[in-house]
Amino acid sequence: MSEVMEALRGEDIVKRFGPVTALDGVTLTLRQGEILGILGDNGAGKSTLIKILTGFHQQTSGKLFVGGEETMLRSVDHARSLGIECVYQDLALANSLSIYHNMFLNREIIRRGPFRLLNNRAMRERAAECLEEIGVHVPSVDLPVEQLSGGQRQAIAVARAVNSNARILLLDEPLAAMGAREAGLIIDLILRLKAKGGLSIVMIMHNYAQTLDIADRVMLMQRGRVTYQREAASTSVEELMDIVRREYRAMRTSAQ
Amino acid sequence: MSEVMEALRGEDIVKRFGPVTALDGVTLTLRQGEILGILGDNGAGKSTLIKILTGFHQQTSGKLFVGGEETMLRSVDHARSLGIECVYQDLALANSLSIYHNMFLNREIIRRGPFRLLNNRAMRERAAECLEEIGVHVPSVDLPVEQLSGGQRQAIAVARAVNSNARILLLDEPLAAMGAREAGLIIDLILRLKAKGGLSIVMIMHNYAQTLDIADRVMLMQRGRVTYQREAASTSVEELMDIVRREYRAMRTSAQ
Amino acid sequence: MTDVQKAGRRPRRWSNALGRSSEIRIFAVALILCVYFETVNHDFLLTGASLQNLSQFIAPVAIIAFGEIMLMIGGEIDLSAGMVFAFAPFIMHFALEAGLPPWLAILVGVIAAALVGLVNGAVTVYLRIPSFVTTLGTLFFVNGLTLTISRGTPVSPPENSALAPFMGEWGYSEIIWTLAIAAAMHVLLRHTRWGLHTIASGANPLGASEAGIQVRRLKLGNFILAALLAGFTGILEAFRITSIDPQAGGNQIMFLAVAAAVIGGTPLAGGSGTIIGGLIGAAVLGILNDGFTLIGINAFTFNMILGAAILGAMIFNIHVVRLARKGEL
Amino acid sequence: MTDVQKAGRRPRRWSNALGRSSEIRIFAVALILCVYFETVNHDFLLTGASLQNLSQFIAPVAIIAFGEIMLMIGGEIDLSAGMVFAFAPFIMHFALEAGLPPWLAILVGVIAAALVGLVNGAVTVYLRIPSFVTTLGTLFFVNGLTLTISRGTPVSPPENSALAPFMGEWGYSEIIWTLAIAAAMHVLLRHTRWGLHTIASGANPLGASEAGIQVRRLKLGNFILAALLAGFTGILEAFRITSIDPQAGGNQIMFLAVAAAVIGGTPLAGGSGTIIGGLIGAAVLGILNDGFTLIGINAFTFNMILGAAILGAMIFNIHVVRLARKGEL
Amino acid sequence: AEAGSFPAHKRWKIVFVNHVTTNPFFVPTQYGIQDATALLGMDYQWTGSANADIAEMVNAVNAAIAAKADAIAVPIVDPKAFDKPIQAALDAGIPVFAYNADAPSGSSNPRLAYIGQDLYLSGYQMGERIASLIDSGLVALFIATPGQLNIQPRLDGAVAAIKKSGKKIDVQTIATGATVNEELSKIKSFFLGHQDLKGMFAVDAGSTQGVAEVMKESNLPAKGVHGGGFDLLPRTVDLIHDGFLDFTIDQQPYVQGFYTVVEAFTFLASGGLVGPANINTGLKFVTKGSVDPYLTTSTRYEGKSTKAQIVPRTGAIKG
Ligand SMILES: Nc1ncnc2c1ncn2[C@@H]1O[C@H](COP(=O)(O)OP(=O)(O)OP(=O)(O)O)[C@@H](O)[C@H]1O
Ligand SMILES: Nc1ncnc2c1ncn2[C@@H]1O[C@H](COP(=O)(O)OP(=O)(O)OP(=O)(O)O)[C@@H](O)[C@H]1O
Ligand SMILES: O[C@@H]1[C@H](O)[C@H](O)CO[C@H]1O
Ligand SMILES: [Mg+2]
Ligand SMILES: [Mg+2]
Repeated sequence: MSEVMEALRGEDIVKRFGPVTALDGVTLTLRQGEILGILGDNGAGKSTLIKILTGFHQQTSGKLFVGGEETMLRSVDHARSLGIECVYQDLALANSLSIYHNMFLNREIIRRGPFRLLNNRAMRERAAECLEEIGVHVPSVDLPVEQLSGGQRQAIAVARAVNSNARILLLDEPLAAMGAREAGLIIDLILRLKAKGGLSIVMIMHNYAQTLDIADRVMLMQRGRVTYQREAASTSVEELMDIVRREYRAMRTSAQ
Repeated sequence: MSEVMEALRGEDIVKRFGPVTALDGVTLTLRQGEILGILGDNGAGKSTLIKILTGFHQQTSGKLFVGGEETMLRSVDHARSLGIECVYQDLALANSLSIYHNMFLNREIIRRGPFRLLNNRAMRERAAECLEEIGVHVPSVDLPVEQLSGGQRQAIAVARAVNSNARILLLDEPLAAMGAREAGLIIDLILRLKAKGGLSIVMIMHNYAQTLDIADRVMLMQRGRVTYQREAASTSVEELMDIVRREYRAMRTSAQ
Repeated sequence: MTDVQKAGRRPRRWSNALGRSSEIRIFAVALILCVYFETVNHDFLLTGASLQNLSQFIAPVAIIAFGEIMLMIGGEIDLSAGMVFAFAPFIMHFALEAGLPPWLAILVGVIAAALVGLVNGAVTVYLRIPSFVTTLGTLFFVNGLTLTISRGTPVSPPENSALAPFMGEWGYSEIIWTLAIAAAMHVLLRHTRWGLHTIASGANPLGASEAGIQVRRLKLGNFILAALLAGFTGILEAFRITSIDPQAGGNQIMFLAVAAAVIGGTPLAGGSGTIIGGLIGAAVLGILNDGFTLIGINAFTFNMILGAAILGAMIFNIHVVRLARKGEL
Repeated sequence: MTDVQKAGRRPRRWSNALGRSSEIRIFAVALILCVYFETVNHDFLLTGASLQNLSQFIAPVAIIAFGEIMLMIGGEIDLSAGMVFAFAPFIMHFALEAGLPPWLAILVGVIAAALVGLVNGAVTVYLRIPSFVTTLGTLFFVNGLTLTISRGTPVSPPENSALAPFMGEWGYSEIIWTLAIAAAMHVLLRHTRWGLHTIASGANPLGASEAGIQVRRLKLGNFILAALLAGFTGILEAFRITSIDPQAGGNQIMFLAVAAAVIGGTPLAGGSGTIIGGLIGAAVLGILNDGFTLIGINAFTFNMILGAAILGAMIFNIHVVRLARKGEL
Repeated sequence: AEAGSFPAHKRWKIVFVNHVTTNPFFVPTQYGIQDATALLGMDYQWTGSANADIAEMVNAVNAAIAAKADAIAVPIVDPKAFDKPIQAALDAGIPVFAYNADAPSGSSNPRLAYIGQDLYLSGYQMGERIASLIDSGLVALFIATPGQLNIQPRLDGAVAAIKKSGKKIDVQTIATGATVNEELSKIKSFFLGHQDLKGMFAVDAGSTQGVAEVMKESNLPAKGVHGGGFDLLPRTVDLIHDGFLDFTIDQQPYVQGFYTVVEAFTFLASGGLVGPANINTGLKFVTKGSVDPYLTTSTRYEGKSTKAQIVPRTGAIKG
């Protein structure tokens, strides 16, 4: 066993949707206990990558390793059984259900007894606490999520994942719709969770400065490929911006 | 006529959804030719305010003035006839329709002739040009928007509004899902449009630094009220952050 | 009280009432209809025989509606329910003829129905045929099968069986079954993971599967449940009318069941639904049908009046009752 | 070539083919069915009488399907179509009796149908009753109205009218109407703002109204269109079978029309749809019905075989044809 | 027909188009067709509409013409709609017979012959019977689906006869629905709302069974209420035997099939010289007195058994 164990590794992952190649050979490693920030252009394949790591999509080719073992993630349930949780960019909320039901979706609290009935009271209370912790105010946790604002909805999705005891957390633009104050509170929460140990995190972000603050390592994706990887400490917003522009110009000229 | 004309003004606007008070007396002015940045907590009522200004919701009470005249905005069409265009936070895209049809939704290009048939070719070409301008790459403008990434979708919605010859542009978190490079290009585009004159813009944003860069004036909303307004030049990210935290603490203590 | 506790508890009651409001509204409509018919004809409710007969209008439609509701929440539908309704009692009949004891024969009939549901579900879910088409296919298939095995002729259910009174022969047995099944299904829908996940996968199929919910397994189960309930209803009705008829049920009853579900507040498009609403929806249809027949509306004008009453009741439901409630607040 | 031009033009062809692929697939199914029936019975296609008869199986279902498709795209449905089908020719009949010339009487019949559509639309859209319930109400109402005004007895359409051959009496006139209406509706759906906005409001009703599309006006229009087409079909069929029957059409034809739409690729849930697909869907149902009748299947087993064939054809449609196409690529 | 003295001939195919293909009433008709075609070396097809949809029936006739059937039989349940397709069949050299329902008298319908009972007349006779049983008061006439052409004429006939009788009978017509379950409940509803009624009669099989069932449940014969209807569903026959229903009308569905095949055969065998002759298949009022044979036997001739059989009979033959 090497000193720094790997939580997740992908080798040369390709994903095609019909004629569209979303991932064109991506190799990445998520080390045990680190926060890996993924940055990149729109449509670069970041969400597609995350959906493969969480078992929602299956790669067209390439290998996946979870905790060092080669694994074919068959389904979201399968990935979850291996301790992988995800916040999807589209949030995966059921509009007509209440906030607290959404927060515990597919991880409901069950009452004792033979009928395995839902413990709505417990879920309701835990949901309220949890939103309090990340500083998001909602009129009532009984409201259907369709009545919430964009940021409130995102908070529900993030709270769901963050409270799941996962060992690997995949967050796809978790702060995109968050107010500055709420984003700060969530970042604090994530850092606290990380500090407890045992948790490895992939975060897709668009805010370079925020990413460099929170991530241990950053990775840049463009057009289905990883174009840059570096320890967060040894790079800067300017350097990242430069690379993006350079790569983009290179692509454009080669295409013409 | 005063020297700086007002494009839009709201006086003491209240909006209730059943028992929820989303806007609790908001007064604001958008001056002719300026960019007004709105910042604030999640659930503060920013999107609700925008939806009232664009005629989608009607205020429970309060007055609206467009170009100085008191107006009750009856519908989105009504507002649009007064030159008001909007990018909604939920983007308002029709998933099964192609990119180019979405980009021209309800503002389609029509062929000459008695049957008023759609000019798909023209829309296709203009759509491709337009996405090129904001540096967003899509495999084909014929793709249904459901196959797009989050940022690509947002680009479609923004491109739609920006190309509409509106006199008043309302943008609800237009950059939330945008990559850093694409966000930069869109900001450039908006500044170019503004420079041409005649355009007034409201932008809801969560990124304080970005907002102070682009906006002429900023406004802070919390719990359905405007808690702060200032010229962008005379405030700073730190000051804004301070106010948010202070107001929030005040609210919390008074609630207990 | 802190903010947390407030969000966690305070609005619980009104919010629940709001969630249930569609059921309350349609219940008010049912009540008003009862009052109307009782005024016009005093035999409508207050004699045992009338009440019993009314209950028999409601029961079969309601039970089938419960199954359809579970499917409709997920955006699916079972068009074959009416044919399965006719099919199951024949299977029971043949099981009896083969010498099985009545209780086992009933079970065999219900299982046969469930098998149709399994086919509906498997074809829809695994072969990705829209359920409207799948169950249109099984609708025709099961209808043909029933006609073929019955040779088109009705037969009698077991007579003098000790089970018969429980199974529909006794006037109130069917409505008791209906209420019991309604209670069980309500709990299933509102208080178990199965129900919650059914709603979630109807509201956002992609999101539900992103959350790891096994949407396909749920749907399969709900198809089986719907067919099973339809078959069971067919058996109950066979005992009640003391005849097993190859023409029983049919598209008519399926149609009424779906209508009861929609009237009760379950949208065809899925994403939400209510069992209690479906029960009351079936009651509204039953009251209208029974009531107008009881007061003796002529054959030709009957449907005209029924149609107008359905429209009127629903407009009342959505507008007048809501306005009245607003005034109360 | 620059990137812009590429995105703007290059993938146009394959992407269109992909968009149309559901139509192409179901067309392949229709072709294969034709080949099968032609092999089993050489009279299936290649005699004039057969072709004419087949066309008459297809035409009425198809025309009604076109209207339902427009509604279904927006997540609505018109259950009353089959009753309007029976209603319109009676109004035409009474208009004739009142002394109007045939062409005007036909117009009056179609307008009466459109009025039912107006009611369907207005109640659904402005009173916010689910269309399933609204049109269930008008279904019963119009049925009762037809029975009442007709006294339950069939009457004859105008005989020896110069218009009759154009209006269904001549064997191919109905299918020619069908093709003409299909073409017009296809253009309406795919090449006008009306069609585009109908799709947009089905795919995302909230988004469409945020974009300023007048969702309610569109729906109202589509309800009128659907009823108008149903009434017109009823008139065509009355001329064809030279009888105006109060029980004509009914739920059966509405059901088949919706099925044709779904088989052709328009989901019940809305958001997308295709007129050409609906036409081919009606053709598949017509071919199966006509073909099995022609090769002499008896009524009892007919439905069994029809049901199995529907399932088989759709599974073939979705899986085999797709796999074959993949192989080609 | 090998057994007879006919030279070898083609296995002629006769297509029976029907208006209610799956109705139990026509099960014995199909047995009659089976037996006759087997006897005569022919084939048959049973097709049409399940719910009296005229367009569907016309399509089925046209399909039979296209498939080059040798003979066609169709109940003419619509006064005009079958004129053209039948003419087309005749033009194509295919003989067409009407069975079970015929074109109205004076019609120009070119069918060769009719085998069956006049629907309007059968209703009329029921009406006369009702007028003979009841002097005044409320009489309910139940119909499954008003306007449906195989039953509506009966209702019209019954109403006409009752009116003609001049008695002070108040007739109400009630729709009961397409399935037996519904029919029973609806009849019960009407009765519960009108417990002073004097008679309940039905013009279709399912409603007749429903009437019998309600008569039994509330023991109405004891209160002087009369009931009756059409057809011989097993439950109907049972309850006539138990005295709860005054009568039901038997139209002999078996022979409606059998004779039609025979007429087609003789027509085809004789090159069109022999055959077309109207056959009145009769109208038998089955009452408590005459119901026994229906009960004690379970035969193919009444559709209750598939077994081929010869039913022995004894004693004098009564009307
Ligand atoms: N249609 C509605 N029905 C009920 N409540 C609503 C509705 N729309 C908004 N609200 C409530 O109004 C409040 C304000 O919502 P709004 O969407 O305006 O917030 P916002 O400032 O845009 O927040 P965010 O930054 O998260 O987008 C929220 O508490 C929300 O729950
Ligand atoms: N289901 C799908 N079918 C077809 N194409 C798809 C599908 N999902 C993604 N794509 C395509 O794959 C590419 C990558 O999409 P993805 O969502 O992974 O991008 P992303 O990097 O997450 O972008 P963003 O920052 O905008 O969220 C895009 O061009 C998109 O159009
Ligand atoms: O004569 C028959 C029967 O009596 C039965 O009710 C069905 O169809 C009719 O035509
Ligand atoms: Mg993404
Ligand atoms: Mg917002």
